[in-house]
Amino acid sequence: MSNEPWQMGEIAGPKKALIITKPSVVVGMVKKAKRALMVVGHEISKYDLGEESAIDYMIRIAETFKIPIVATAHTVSEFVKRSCYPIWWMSALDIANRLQDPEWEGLDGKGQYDLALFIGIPYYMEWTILSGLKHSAPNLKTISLDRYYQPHATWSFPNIKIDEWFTHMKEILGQIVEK
Amino acid sequence: MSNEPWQMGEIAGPKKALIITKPSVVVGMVKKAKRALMVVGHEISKYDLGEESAIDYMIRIAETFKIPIVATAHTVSEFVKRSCYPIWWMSALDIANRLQDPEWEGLDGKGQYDLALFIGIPYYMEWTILSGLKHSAPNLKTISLDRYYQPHATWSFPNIKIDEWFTHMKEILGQIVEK
Amino acid sequence: MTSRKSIHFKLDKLKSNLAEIDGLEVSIGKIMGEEWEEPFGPTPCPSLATLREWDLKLLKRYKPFYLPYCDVCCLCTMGKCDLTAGKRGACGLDICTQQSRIVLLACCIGAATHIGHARHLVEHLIEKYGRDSPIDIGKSVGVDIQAPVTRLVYGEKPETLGDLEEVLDYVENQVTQLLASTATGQEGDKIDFESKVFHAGMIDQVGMEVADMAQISAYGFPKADPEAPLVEIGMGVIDTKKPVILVIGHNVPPSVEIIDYMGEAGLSDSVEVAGICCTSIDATRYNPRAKIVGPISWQLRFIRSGIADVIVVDEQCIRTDVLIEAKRTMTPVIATAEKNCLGLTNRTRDPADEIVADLVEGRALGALIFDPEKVGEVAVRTAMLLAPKRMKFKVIPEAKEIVEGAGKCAQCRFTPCMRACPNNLPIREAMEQAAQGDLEGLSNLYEACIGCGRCESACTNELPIHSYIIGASEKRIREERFKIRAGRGAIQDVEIRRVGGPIVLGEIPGVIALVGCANYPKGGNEVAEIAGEFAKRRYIVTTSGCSAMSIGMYRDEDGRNLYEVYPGGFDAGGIVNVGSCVSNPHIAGAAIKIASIFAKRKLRGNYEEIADYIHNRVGAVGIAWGAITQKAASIASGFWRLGVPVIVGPHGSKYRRMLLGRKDRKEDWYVYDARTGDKVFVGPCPEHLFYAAETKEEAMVMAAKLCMRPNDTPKGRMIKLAHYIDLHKRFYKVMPDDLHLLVRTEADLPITMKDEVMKILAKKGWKGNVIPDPTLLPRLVHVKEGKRDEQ
Amino acid sequence: MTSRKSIHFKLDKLKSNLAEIDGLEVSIGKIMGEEWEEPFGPTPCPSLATLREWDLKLLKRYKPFYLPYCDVCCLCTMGKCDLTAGKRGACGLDICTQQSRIVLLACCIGAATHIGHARHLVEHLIEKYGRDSPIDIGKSVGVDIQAPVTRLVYGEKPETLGDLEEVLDYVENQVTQLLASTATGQEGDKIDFESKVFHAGMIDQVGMEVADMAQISAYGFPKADPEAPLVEIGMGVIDTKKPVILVIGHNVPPSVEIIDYMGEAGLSDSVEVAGICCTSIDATRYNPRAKIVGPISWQLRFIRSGIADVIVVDEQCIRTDVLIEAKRTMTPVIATAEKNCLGLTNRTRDPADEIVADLVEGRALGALIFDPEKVGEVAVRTAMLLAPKRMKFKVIPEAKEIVEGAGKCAQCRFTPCMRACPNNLPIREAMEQAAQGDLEGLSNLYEACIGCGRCESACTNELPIHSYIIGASEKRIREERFKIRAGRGAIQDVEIRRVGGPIVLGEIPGVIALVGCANYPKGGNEVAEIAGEFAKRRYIVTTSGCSAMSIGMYRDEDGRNLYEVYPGGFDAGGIVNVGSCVSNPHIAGAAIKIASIFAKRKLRGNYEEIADYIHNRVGAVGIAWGAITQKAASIASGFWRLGVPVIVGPHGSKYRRMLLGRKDRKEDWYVYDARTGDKVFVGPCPEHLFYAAETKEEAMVMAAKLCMRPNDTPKGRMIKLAHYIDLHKRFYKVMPDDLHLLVRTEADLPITMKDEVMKILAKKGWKGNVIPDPTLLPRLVHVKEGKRDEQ
Ligand code: SF4
Ligand code: SF4
Ligand code: SF4
Ligand code: SF4
Ligand code: SF4
Ligand code: SF4
Ligand code: SF4
Ligand code: SF4
Repeated sequence: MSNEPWQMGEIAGPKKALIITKPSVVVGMVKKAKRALMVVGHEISKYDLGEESAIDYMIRIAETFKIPIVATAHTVSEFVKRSCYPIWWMSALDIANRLQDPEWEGLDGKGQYDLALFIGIPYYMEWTILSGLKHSAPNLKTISLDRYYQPHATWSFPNIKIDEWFTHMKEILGQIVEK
Repeated sequence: MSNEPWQMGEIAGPKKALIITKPSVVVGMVKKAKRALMVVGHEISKYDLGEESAIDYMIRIAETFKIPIVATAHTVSEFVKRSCYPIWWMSALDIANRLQDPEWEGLDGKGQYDLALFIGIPYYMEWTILSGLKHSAPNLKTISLDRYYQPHATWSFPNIKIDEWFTHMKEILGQIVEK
Repeated sequence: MTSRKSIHFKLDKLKSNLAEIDGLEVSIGKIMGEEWEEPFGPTPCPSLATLREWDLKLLKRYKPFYLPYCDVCCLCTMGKCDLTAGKRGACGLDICTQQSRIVLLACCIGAATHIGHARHLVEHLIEKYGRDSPIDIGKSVGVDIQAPVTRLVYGEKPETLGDLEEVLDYVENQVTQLLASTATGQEGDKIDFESKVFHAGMIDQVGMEVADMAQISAYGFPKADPEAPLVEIGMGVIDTKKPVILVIGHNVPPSVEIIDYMGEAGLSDSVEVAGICCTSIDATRYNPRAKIVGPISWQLRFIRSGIADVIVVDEQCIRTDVLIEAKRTMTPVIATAEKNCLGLTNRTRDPADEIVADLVEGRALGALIFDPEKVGEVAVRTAMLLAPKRMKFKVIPEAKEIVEGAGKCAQCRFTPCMRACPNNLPIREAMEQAAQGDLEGLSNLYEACIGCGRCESACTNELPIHSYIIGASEKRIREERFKIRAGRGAIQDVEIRRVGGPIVLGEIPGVIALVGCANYPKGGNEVAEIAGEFAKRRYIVTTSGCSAMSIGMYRDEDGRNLYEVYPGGFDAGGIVNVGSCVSNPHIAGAAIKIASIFAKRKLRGNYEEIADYIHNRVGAVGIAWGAITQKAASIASGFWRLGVPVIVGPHGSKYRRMLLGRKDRKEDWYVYDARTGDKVFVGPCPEHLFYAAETKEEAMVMAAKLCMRPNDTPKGRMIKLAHYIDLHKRFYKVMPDDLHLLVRTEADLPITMKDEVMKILAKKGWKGNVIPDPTLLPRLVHVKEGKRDEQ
Repeated sequence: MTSRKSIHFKLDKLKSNLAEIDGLEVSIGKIMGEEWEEPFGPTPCPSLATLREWDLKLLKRYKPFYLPYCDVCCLCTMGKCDLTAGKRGACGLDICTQQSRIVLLACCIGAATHIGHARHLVEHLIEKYGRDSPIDIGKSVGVDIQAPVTRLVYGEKPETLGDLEEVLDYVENQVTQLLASTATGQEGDKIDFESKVFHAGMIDQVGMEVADMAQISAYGFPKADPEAPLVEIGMGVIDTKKPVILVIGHNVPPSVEIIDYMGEAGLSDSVEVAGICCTSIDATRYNPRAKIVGPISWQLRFIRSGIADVIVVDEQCIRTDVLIEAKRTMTPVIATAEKNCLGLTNRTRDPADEIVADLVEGRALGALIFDPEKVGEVAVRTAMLLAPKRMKFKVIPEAKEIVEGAGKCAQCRFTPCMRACPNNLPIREAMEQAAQGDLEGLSNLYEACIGCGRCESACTNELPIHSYIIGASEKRIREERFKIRAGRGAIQDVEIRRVGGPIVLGEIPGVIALVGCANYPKGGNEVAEIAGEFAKRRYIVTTSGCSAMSIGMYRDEDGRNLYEVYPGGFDAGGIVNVGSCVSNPHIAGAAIKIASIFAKRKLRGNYEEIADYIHNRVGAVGIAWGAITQKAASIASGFWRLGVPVIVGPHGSKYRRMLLGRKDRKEDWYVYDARTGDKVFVGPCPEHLFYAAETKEEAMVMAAKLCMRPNDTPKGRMIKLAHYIDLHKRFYKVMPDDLHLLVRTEADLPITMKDEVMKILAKKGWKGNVIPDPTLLPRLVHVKEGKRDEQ
């Protein structure tokens, strides 16, 4: 069940996300990408484990990878509170819509992206958005950083517990720093 | 891919067949069953590997398990040619329809079955029939003996080659005899 | 183009002067029955639940067996809902109800398609011929009962094109109501959904009847003519030296205008008009010089062959990628229907010259033209000018290219090509062989290939697999030169009079209707074989649409074409092509007319009684061996409500549920004896109402069996049993196991088999049964005091 | 019950005498415009492609972004077809076209549902009140433009119930044609599908308008009354000491007859009538003593509470398992609609006594009764007799039972319960807590629980999870005692005159329409918060259906009910409940009337110009925060064709595609200046046409932005910008990043923010823009020689 879609009816196929079995996959993908970005939705705030907050992780990962963050909905407010790392904001659908336009010039005017990491959009909405990208953005790879299996991503974690998830994030950070 | 539905669009889920990784699973299931039967469709004749013919295997398996065979469509003619093992015949839909009726008295008047092994019905048709049984016959377990993954069965082989398939059948036979 | 023509018409009349208002009155008055003496039956213009009790009777005997085609429902934003095995969706729905809902949805789409088509046709023909243009589908050959379905259901008999409009108002209303029932939170019961499915089918039959009556009458198609001309069919019959216009679809006005324009311009000999799907059938009904390429599955192969210089599409069954495919051969596409605009620019108001120039110069891939006359002109002129430039540019590769291409096949382990193929064809193996220079493997795929192109989409190496198959079958395709009898339309009353008795008594063993599309599991020849088998056995074989084509595209063991061997009359041993999809009601209509003409049952608004009659007495069976569409689904359901069983091919199992009788449940097979009121066991006759057969052999054996009816006389039953036993023994190599359920008296037994069968019967403890005057309707029992079994 | 009443009626008239025929003529004549001087506009009774060019203009700017909800298509027997990323189905279809096809299918279902409902209502009301019964939805308060949508689309103004029938003929015809377009092998272009989606939405608006006009007129609902009474809503308002009849659905006649029977029998004080979904709204419009339980999601909880002694369902939005649930509390169910028969026996012709006895004695779980009057009698009498027996038998467990039950929770690793929950609610955790005696976790789920019951279906241990949530929230539920303003119906012409200018000039910052169902991501309070926020900011807030209920079922920080705080007039700061789902066209109608009354644009059959007007000038935005059904989809699409943007909640992403503008593409945001013919950049106003917001905060910020229109005066834009910036800063904690696109001149700038914003604009290199007289239609440019930009 750990690699079945998290929400029960959201069956997908024939083309389904590869499972991220170890965090190094994520690191490898980002390093391989020419231009990557990270999309963070408002449910990121559900990823809090006591003193650890996922937003901080996302900021550190983005900083280390040197990739931009797009905060969707009102999530930007959380980032504004926390950091001066430059954050873009846009609705989830707007960023997705742009990601599938081969002519989009990117947040910085330097062109389209080839990798997008998603986290924190409500499961079913992220599901439909990733589906849109799977079908309409053939040159884009997508990674779901959420702790639920997202079948329409190119790569996704399986369904995992929150502490596992934090461990993975730590490992990702460790590995970026390492390399 | 070996455990994806054989025909490309025939996605299924959330509840999918368990994969038969070793033939002993089949033997175990049949032995555990109170009343089992085997349904053989006309594509059984596609399972010929030189001198080996799948029909003979089916007859031997059924004989050894002491379970009845229901030949669908005109398949009975093939059995009639070959053996005197008593064969029932009925259309694929008729036998399936009866299998989901808790009040059906069985071929022999002794009551409903709790296990049905399927083979040789065209993939997509077997797919829909197994789906019908999955949904409407809660007390029936189904096994697809075909060499294609049938997601709506309770148990199914993955997609395998024909020689692998023959090996499996031999093993099944060997194991029944053994035990 | 607006749909308000009819309203505008009325408006003008009303505005202009009083005399014309009177005219309008009369026409309304007429259809309202002033000239029809027959009183209304109990159910004219039935609404959703009017015939529900009849449906429940059928559905109690023929229970739905659901074959869920998906485990979830995805129809509203609370979904997707997992409905697996007992789970309920967020609206409370379970999996079986969801399947029945989807069946209803499909049948609504199917019915709407025919009705929408009928409306368009009627509006167009009224505009062209006037609303008083008479309905005449064979009066001169004695077709007195025109519109049997409309009479039966709607309760009126239309006499003019204008009369048809109100009939359409009614069916549009019913389709809307039915469709509404599929909304989230509407109908909650699966059996009620099934009843609505029947209603959709019945409504659909009215819509189709309207369409075909309108076009037969206005365009002068063959009128109930058993000797409708033989016309040419097959890719090999197209004269490729001429400019070729390919018409695809179902709504014939553009094709008619093409033919007319050619005539007026003196180009009838200079341009070929060839068609795919029903539009081509109807074009040949209009003018037997038009040609038929083949059924729906011939689209890709013919377009890619480059033979067509212009493609004109109207509506239904048209490949949605026709523009993309046509572009590859530089063939412009003219779209003509609001229902299928294909993203093209609307050129309806542009001068023909400009459009022709744009198409010929390649400035536009196609044009959208809603005016059929303009389509006629533009298509013909474009074809004439373009043909010399295109030089039949094709994208079907030559043998050499195929071998080369096949060499690039990666022989993928999990064969995406084969797994994408609806018929699971062994493409990889054929490729391997082809790579070695031998195209036979590819060519062997031709017969069972439904031309869908899915293999190409799936191929890892983007090989044009379907084109390879076609290229490898070049010789065979050149030999596709066949004949088909043009659609004859209705059945004559006199034919009904002749065969009514023999059919009802069982002496003509049955009416086999081969209808529907070309999603055949193993090729179209199977349909022709079925047709030949039953015609030879002197059943009445009727056919329409793509199935009628497949019967034509075949040669029997002796190399003969079945339409040449078997006559076109509605009689034992005939093969009767009624026409296109919308001609199907002539088949149902024949059954209805048997009840009316032969048995003198009242027709008007008397659905239940007539259906009961047909179900118990008319040994008709539909076979839709390659049924594909929602239209095929609703056509089938029209038969169900009349109690006529339908067999589909194995792909038909995807229609999500079957309606299966259970011959092992004796209690299911009782009818009332109308003479006595007694309940009488009549055996499983007919055993199923809807049913997917796995093989053609199974279909034939079952069809023979499903022709039996409770009303069969001993002689009739004897004949039917003889065929059933014979086919069973031939294909199954054993005697049937259910003879004890089908034999009522010893007199039922085929003489040559008597001893053999009697032994079997004895073993089963068979005891004879009464042959009743069968009905499922207690109200039809001739009331005798203290005797009537009210239920 | 048959649908032929109207035909029968005509028939009788025609048959009986000539005078009556004349009567019929006049009524046809009238609707045909003899008494209406306004000449026809260009597009009365548009058919599928009539308004295609307008649609293409919108769709070029607001391109569909497809969110495929399934990778395959399963609609015909050639499927399933894998359509993943570029693959094509067996009919040639690609994934995007398939999504647009499903959207059209959904909108056809939605439109058919309203139209079918309208037809049923009109037939019933004609039968009861006569076809000459006048349409009057507020004449006494000066509603001169009745039926603005019908005038605009159909091109006529209905004056009597009878006039509505022809309007329905037209919309039924169009629905049929649209549905036909979804058949396999029909429309092949996704943008053409989208255009047809718009058509479906427009047709649907006509159908809804007909329905609401009919019921307002015939039943005397509040007529454009800003002071429609406040009525009671909430589970806590039901007097459980009385027998309670629960009505569920949308089609009010049975509820009306229940109320009337109670009145006649002197039982008005003895029985409670309480409803769920729109039928309850309409019941309170009929009689303000009726009560509303809550929106669609209140069904399970209320049925299980056992409070209802009889349940009467009509059509739409009814749980399909209502019989099963009602059986558990021993509550009989009366089904009343052909569209939803629930498998019950048809008792329409049985004496009321018998039916009542069967229901009271428990011999039948329910009854199917198509005659509303009989329903009224049976429901009331059954409730009276049954209430003392049932003793409000409930299946909601007490605290103790819940704790016990929760103890049986297996704390499943992959939490089937949570994974089945549409809102992903943390059920396992709540169970764990409950097992320890603390029900707070369960009670915390109440607000966001949409009452779907899927968790229960999925639970490994078959725990009645939803009932536990309800049981744990007992106190809260008892406190569900709120008010809602009864649906007022149309907007008065005088109100339009008052606000037309301020809206068009931008001084009333916008019209926010909160409509649709209750599939809220985090509960209904969000809708109320949105309503309160915008009312406070003096937008005009309009609402209907379940959203109107959610607004009522809320207390603000000060414990106040919003309907008590904000007036019901169509004016700045009003919260305007127009009524049930079919009342939605009053909202569109208000926009249309602004164009007509304020701007004097011609209405009759002049769709394109009016839509262009609304799109460029009327700052209206729809928010369907919990949109569920196909009806909600078609309601949204009716707004799209008028150029009015619609925001849905996150679950709305399952509607398969969005229509998104791209503010980064400058070229997309030009309009014609009607004064000069110049093309003028006007910025992304409005930025999107259809769009799912992730959170209510996002929705509010976006709604404020989407209210901007090219026509805004500087003062108007200033006000709108001020709200946008304020909300943006409040929720996002930063300034918007697109002010340079929204500010045309310095005069647009809110004074208090001027410096701050000017700095931002300077950084972006902002240069001012002209404020045009905006239109997308070149033909509306005032022609000046050599100046007009023809395109
Ligand atoms: S219609 Fe019912 S079963 Fe289907 S998705 Fe909606 S809630 Fe689920
Ligand atoms: S085109 Fe023919 S071979 Fe290819 S997938 Fe379709 S049926 Fe199979
Ligand atoms: S998918 Fe293409 S490359 Fe692979 S085996 Fe099939 S034909 Fe060959
Ligand atoms: S019903 Fe069809 S479209 Fe919906 S999820 Fe299932 S396969 Fe996909
Ligand atoms: S409609 Fe087209 S895409 Fe859908 S199943 Fe049929 S062939 Fe495939
Ligand atoms: S009933 Fe409530 S808790 Fe249960 S699945 Fe539905 S929304 Fe979730
Ligand atoms: S599925 Fe049922 S048993 Fe399992 S965790 Fe959820 S509530 Fe507990
Ligand atoms: S708002 Fe939606 S859920 Fe509520 S009654 Fe209307 S359609 Fe049904």
